[in-house]
Amino acid sequence: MRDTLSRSFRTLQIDTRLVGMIAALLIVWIVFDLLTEGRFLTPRNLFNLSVQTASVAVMATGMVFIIVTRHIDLSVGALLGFIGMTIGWLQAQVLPDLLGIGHPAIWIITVFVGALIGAAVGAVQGYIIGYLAVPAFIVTLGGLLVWRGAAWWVTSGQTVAPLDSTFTLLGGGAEGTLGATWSWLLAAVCSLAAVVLLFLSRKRKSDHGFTVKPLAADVVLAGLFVAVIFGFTAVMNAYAIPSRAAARMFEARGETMPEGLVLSHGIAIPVIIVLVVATVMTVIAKRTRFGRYVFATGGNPDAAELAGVNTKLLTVKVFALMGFLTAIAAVIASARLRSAANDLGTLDELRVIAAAVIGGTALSGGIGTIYGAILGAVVMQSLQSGMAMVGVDAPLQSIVVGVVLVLAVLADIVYRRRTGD
Amino acid sequence: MRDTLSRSFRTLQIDTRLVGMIAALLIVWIVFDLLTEGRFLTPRNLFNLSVQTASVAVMATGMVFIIVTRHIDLSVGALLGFIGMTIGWLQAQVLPDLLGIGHPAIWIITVFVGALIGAAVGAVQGYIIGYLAVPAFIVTLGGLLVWRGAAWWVTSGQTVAPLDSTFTLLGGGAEGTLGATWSWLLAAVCSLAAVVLLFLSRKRKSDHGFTVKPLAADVVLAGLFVAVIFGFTAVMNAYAIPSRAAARMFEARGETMPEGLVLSHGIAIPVIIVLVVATVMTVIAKRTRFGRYVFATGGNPDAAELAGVNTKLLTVKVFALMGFLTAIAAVIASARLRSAANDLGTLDELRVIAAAVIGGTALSGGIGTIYGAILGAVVMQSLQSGMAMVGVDAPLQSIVVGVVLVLAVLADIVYRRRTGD
Amino acid sequence: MDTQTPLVEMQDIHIAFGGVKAVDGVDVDLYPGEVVGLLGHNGAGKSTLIKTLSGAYRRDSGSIRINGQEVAIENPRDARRHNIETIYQTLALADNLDAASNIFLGRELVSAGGFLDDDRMEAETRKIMNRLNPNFEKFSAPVKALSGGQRQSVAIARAIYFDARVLIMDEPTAALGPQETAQVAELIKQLKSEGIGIFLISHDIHDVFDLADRVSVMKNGQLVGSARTEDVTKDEVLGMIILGKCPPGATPGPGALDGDG
Amino acid sequence: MDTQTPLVEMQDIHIAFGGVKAVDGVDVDLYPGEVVGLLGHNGAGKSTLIKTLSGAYRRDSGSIRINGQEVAIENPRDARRHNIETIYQTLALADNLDAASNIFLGRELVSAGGFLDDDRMEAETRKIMNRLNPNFEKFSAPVKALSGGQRQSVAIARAIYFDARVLIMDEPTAALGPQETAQVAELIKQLKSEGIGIFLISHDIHDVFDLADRVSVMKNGQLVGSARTEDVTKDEVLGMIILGKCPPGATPGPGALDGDG
Amino acid sequence: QDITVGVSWSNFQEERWKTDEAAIKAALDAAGANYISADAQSSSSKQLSDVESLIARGATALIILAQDSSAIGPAIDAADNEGIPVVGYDRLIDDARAFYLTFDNVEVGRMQARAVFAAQPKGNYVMIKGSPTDPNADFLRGGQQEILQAAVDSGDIKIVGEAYTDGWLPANAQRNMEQLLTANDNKVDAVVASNDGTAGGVVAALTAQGMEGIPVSGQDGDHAALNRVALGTQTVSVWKDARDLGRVAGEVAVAMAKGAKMGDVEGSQTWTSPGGTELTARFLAPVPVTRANLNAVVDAGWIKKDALCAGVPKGAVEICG
Ligand SMILES: Nc1ncnc2c1ncn2[C@@H]1O[C@H](COP(=O)(O)OP(=O)(O)OP(=O)(O)O)[C@@H](O)[C@H]1O
Ligand SMILES: Nc1ncnc2c1ncn2[C@@H]1O[C@H](COP(=O)(O)OP(=O)(O)OP(=O)(O)O)[C@@H](O)[C@H]1O
Ligand SMILES: O[C@@H]1[C@@H](O)[C@H](O)OC[C@H]1O
Ligand SMILES: [Mg+2]
Ligand SMILES: [Mg+2]
Repeated sequence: MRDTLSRSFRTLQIDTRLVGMIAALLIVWIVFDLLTEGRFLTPRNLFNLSVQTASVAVMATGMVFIIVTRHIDLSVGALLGFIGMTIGWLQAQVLPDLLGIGHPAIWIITVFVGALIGAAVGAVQGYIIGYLAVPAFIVTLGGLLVWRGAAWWVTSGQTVAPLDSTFTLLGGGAEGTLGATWSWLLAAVCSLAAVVLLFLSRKRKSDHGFTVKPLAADVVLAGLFVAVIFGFTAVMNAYAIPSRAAARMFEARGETMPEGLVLSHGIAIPVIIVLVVATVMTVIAKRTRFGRYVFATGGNPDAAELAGVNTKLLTVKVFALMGFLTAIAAVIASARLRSAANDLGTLDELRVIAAAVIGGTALSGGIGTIYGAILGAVVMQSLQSGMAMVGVDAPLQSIVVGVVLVLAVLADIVYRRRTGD
Repeated sequence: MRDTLSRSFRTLQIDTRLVGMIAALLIVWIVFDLLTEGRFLTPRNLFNLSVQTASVAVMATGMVFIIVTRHIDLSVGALLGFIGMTIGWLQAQVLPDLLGIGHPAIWIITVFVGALIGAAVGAVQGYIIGYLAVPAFIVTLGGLLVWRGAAWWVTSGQTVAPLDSTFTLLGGGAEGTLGATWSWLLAAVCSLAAVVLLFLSRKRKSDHGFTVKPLAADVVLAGLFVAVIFGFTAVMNAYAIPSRAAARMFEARGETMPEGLVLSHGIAIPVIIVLVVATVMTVIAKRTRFGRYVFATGGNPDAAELAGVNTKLLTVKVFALMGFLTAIAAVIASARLRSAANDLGTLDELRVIAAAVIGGTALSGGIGTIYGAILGAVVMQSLQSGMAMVGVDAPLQSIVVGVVLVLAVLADIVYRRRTGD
Repeated sequence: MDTQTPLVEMQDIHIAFGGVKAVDGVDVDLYPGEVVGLLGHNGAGKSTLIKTLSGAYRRDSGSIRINGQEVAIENPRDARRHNIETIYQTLALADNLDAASNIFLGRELVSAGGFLDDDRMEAETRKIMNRLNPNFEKFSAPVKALSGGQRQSVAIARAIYFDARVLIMDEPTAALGPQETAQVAELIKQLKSEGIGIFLISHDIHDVFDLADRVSVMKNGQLVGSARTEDVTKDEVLGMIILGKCPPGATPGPGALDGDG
Repeated sequence: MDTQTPLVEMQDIHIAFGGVKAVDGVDVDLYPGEVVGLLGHNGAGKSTLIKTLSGAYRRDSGSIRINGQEVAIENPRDARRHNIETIYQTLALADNLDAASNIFLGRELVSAGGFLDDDRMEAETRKIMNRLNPNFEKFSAPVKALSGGQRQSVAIARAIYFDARVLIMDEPTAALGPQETAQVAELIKQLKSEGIGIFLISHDIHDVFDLADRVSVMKNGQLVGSARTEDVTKDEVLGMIILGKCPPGATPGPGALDGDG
Repeated sequence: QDITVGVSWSNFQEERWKTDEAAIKAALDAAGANYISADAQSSSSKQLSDVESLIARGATALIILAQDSSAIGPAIDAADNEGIPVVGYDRLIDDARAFYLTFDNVEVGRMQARAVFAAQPKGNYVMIKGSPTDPNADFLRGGQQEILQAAVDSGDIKIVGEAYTDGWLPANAQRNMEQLLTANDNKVDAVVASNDGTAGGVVAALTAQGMEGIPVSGQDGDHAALNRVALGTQTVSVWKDARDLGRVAGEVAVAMAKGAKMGDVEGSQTWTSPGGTELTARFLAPVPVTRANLNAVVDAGWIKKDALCAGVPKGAVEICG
């Protein structure tokens, strides 16, 4: 049985580690579903979960690069707080005075400024790490202290609310989703792209005369992709917008809701952001020079330098990218809360690192995947949401999360040892 | 001028790095003294500083070993909280029922149990790191979550107070000091020991026929040691116990204080604990196999293992030692506050790591000194206390500490590059 | 010599790394006062084989006998307990420690109180390095500041200082200059005369013929064959290494090309 | 040949590590199609000298000319820009990447869209490795799973794949078996014939005499002397290495033993 | 139909909330309603997730202890979408859709200052504030200032030092106090500390200087603090009897779940928040506990007599004998 399974995985050339992680996630889900009498695996809760995960997931993709290059970033939570405060203040207290409340450019300017700050702060930290050779642990520990303090200063500790109403769509919620039609459309486009890419790569390999896996394998794989994409979309579309919220949406447009209409949430905007980030980051990791250099530097920094990689500049870029992604996460987090508080993102650094590491990124550098980090973020969030749902006391929750973190990494290590990776 | 200086340092074979750190500390002190119109460099404030530093300093010595072996311990703050709560509960709610309030064995049992828990927890974490090969970052991050949660469980979040009155002496304060006479005696003993050791080592070297430094150099060095020891004692003795506190001490003994008597604080008990810990840890580091293996493992773990060092067991020992020292720190911290709250030690892990790193311990492993870590703790505490005295707001304080942390390490790196270390 | 009990007998040693059979059923033995050369192409499995003897790797199966007694070698400490000393291809020094600390690592000299006696260790180090590499002067520098060859001298010093009965040398002279290489050759001869058994891995077939009593040749993790150096020519041994062809003067192993293949 | 502009002229190169003068005023040059052997005892400064040319170290003072033009070599990228390729003594491979990624590191092949073309890189790698080490098969394994010699083959492949004008080889065959060593010697001859200049560092004086047109010998960071291999004997060169004595056939440098000393 | 009341706590780490929870549970039990809860661990983002999950678990009414009153909006929306009534518990939720049930924090600040001012109407004051990241810290400080302002203006009182306490940590309060004492050569006559934890740190610092006994304020009725009040080292702990608050919250939630209008709730009033929102609110009176009325906490069963009186000399306080 086990043999047949592992043989068929090998034929399909599927990453057994990925399969293991997904299996672990499914087990967590099923256990919580049993404990909550079927409330965990409802479209509604899965929708919530997808939105709750978004901010950490975005940062976790950047943390993969950081950890792969043998660094660490302890400052992301504090930086998220600082950027959140700054863009909150900007859109609530500065831009309305300049442009008028509700001006459509507000959210764009805000996001742009946030991204700029994030990238700049990241670049500065990266410069100190790369060019001045101060260990990342220290620089970003300093950053943690500095940006958390700075977050307070933006408004002397005052929480900023409400935020611009277009901006808050980026945080999900009833209005911040695609709705049924667009969700199906997106699913179709993604499926098509996945299938085309799969077969293009197959063709390229066979053109070079390498042995390719059996056609059937690729067909099964393509089928799997499509099924997952459409399955996810179906679940998100199955979650109806509560009638009162729907009515409010019609009101806002000055219409009245037709009697008996049921609107679907569909895929939430933060989830789309995660998908875009994940895709782009995966392409960067696998198909660009920059990504190759990130992994080479992680494997052997001296060798990469001698091979002509400008590892110092690379460090600046990796941290700037992390800062940029932190800004995106700050946008999602503050938009979701529709307010910015200076404690936003507290302890997120630990969540983000945990997500990356649970997702198989090795702290010793050189190894890590984007999809792993996102799965890691989903696992962490599932645990937290699930325990909150079951009503586990918070101190016990933190104990459980701590234990699971260690067990997850231990499982990964045992797995690698078995397969000789 | 600079040349003459560095030449005379070389003759004395004094560690210029140490001199640099002391110089930096003195600068910090002088700046604060100017900003507080001479209140910073008073016996009173220096006494406060010495007590405030104690708990972090004790842990920092253990963190040196952890970092030298290329690990990290993020759990010390949470573990301090857990041990603090446990020993608080034990002495306030368990032992008095068994032995009667104020029983003289209470503090001994309490400290012993605390030390046992600390060492055991450390050993378990060390086992997972050493034998199961899970990275220390992950294990102790898990530990942070677990022990902070556990600290809450001990009393369901209730703060425990008051603590046993003998126990609280271990935290310093007016009663928890040596007083003038004993302080002078201690100074004399320490001076004698330092001088004897210095000349014994000189003799041993010359017996082996190695070239030794000029006799004059050793004499100057010995003079320096004695001056520092007596200077420190004189400062501590110059700080008089406030008359009301002194009167209370006489009252407690059923006497009345003679009119016009001025009692000295002298050296505080927590400071003595730090001195003992520092001495023992230095001997371990420099003069025992265990210490040698710690550094060898830090330099090249594979090489140490191949040379017959049981690096796995070593990891267990190093973490158990860290846990033990965390327990000592928990005793000092809770005795000083005269109460135990479940948030005791929050963020101490960062302070402790920062102290070790500012003190020259390299995160890449293999390099670090005990005296450096203690100096690092004093620098950190001086900054915090100085800013509190000047009235800098907490958010700005955190910014300053963050910046100084990075600058300190940067200075160290530049220094090492200069000297080619 | 053959009637004696061998110092070391390794039988049917297997070790694989996640599927790759690095060593696949190899037998070798070693007698006191004998030098056995281990030869083979790159990746043949030489380093892996001897690492199972030195305790760096744990073998998957097979047995090791020391003086006819089956022993369990699970880690480097076990090997040292049987007086097996190793000079690794990758040297294995703690870069941040000085030469003396490296040489005595794991076997420090201590004073009466149980504390390290660094002075005596340095004194001993001076003596031994003087014999091995008279140019050597950097006694108090960490070994990371030494050149490749200087480091190799330290690694050699460490292996020979303690009374080894079995010495494993994995390309000990690869990084050494001609003078130092000559000195190591001298040393090997002397140790041999003291009754120590030596496994010598080297790519320099001239060296091996100069020093070894027997050679064992590996290919793709298997033994091609073993021979006394006096019974075979260098060209025949080259044939064993490159083609896996076992000449008449050698005892063939499972890895030998059989028949006309 | 001497009337040509030299491909490389290094003049009065100095470099010190926190007080230790590792290279102390050395002059060497190299002409197109020439192999210059760099010799010297362990710690003489050979690796350090050529690292200033390859950009791994920054020299403290001295000048480097390529084709008569003074150039600034501050980092490995500068050296590559002048088509200087290096095989380091420590190999310098990214352990977690496969052979193809290592060979093309820093000079990846990209497709039209600017994305990596891994398939083409693997195809090229198969070609070149076939020529260098026909036994090599581990194309998709990370190089950490390769043996010492297999790794060395990858390092060599990387240096010769791109059209080098100057090739620096720091003990390229130290870890190689006899067959592979022979192949590298073949390769050197071929590259030489293509007009490439080669600095060859090796402890094997036979190899050097087989391959080098000239030798330069260093001792304690200084040049003992340089000579055409046809003008000196192996023993004379050994004397230069060990004693620092410059024979009549050689041009003495500042490190030569002067007078009767 | 079944009533399930979901309670979203901002942070369970602090001592007092366990008592609030017991009171809410008791009230719900009495009404035959179910209790479900979640702890946001001081994170406003987690609190939003918590509320979503409480709704998913079938809550028919919510009690929310807001981590951040300005950040709780989306959670109120989520409840409103499903037609679930919300009780804003202890901390302000600036939204007319939520019923506001609290002890007023500004009032707490006033009470702290009032008690200290009564004991020490002249002299040098030190203000030990709460965490810089907790908006309550500034509410409290505002209330304190209201009371002291006149005396400050007249010069009777001089505020010689003021510090935030990072994370409300007693150890940080102790260090800040030590430094402020040193900076003022011990010329400090009273300390307004914003809660009982920080008061504990302040008293430890004062004790080292033999200055224990000068007026010190606090809040929460922590057992250790009440013991200090009995000992005379702390002047006041403003006691927000969590059991009343919890009981009323449970009752209101059940009533609203059954369809009662906010205005129908017993004792409710209309109140305009500082942000200008018209809220339906009910205020409970905090009780400043001093040495004079310590029997209140014992009578109420809040603390056992031997815990309150540990170490108190005979005859010092009436209730301890
Ligand atoms: N740690 C490892 N993980 C996976 N494979 C390994 C490991 N070490 C060695 N191998 C593989 O085992 C085989 C034998 O390697 P080994 O190092 O023993 O060869 P060798 O004979 O010493 O070669 P060389 O002469 O190049 O040093 C090689 O194919 C190598 O790829
Ligand atoms: N990074 C470094 N830091 C300090 N000293 C160094 C460093 N690298 C080399 N040295 C010193 O510089 C000198 C020259 O070393 P180098 O490696 O160039 O010698 P080499 O001629 O290549 O020797 P080998 O034949 O052993 O490889 C040696 O004395 C060495 O100790
Ligand atoms: O009761 C206090 C609460 O109001 C504040 O927000 O946090 C600290 C507590 O002591
Ligand atoms: Mg080998
Ligand atoms: Mg070299």
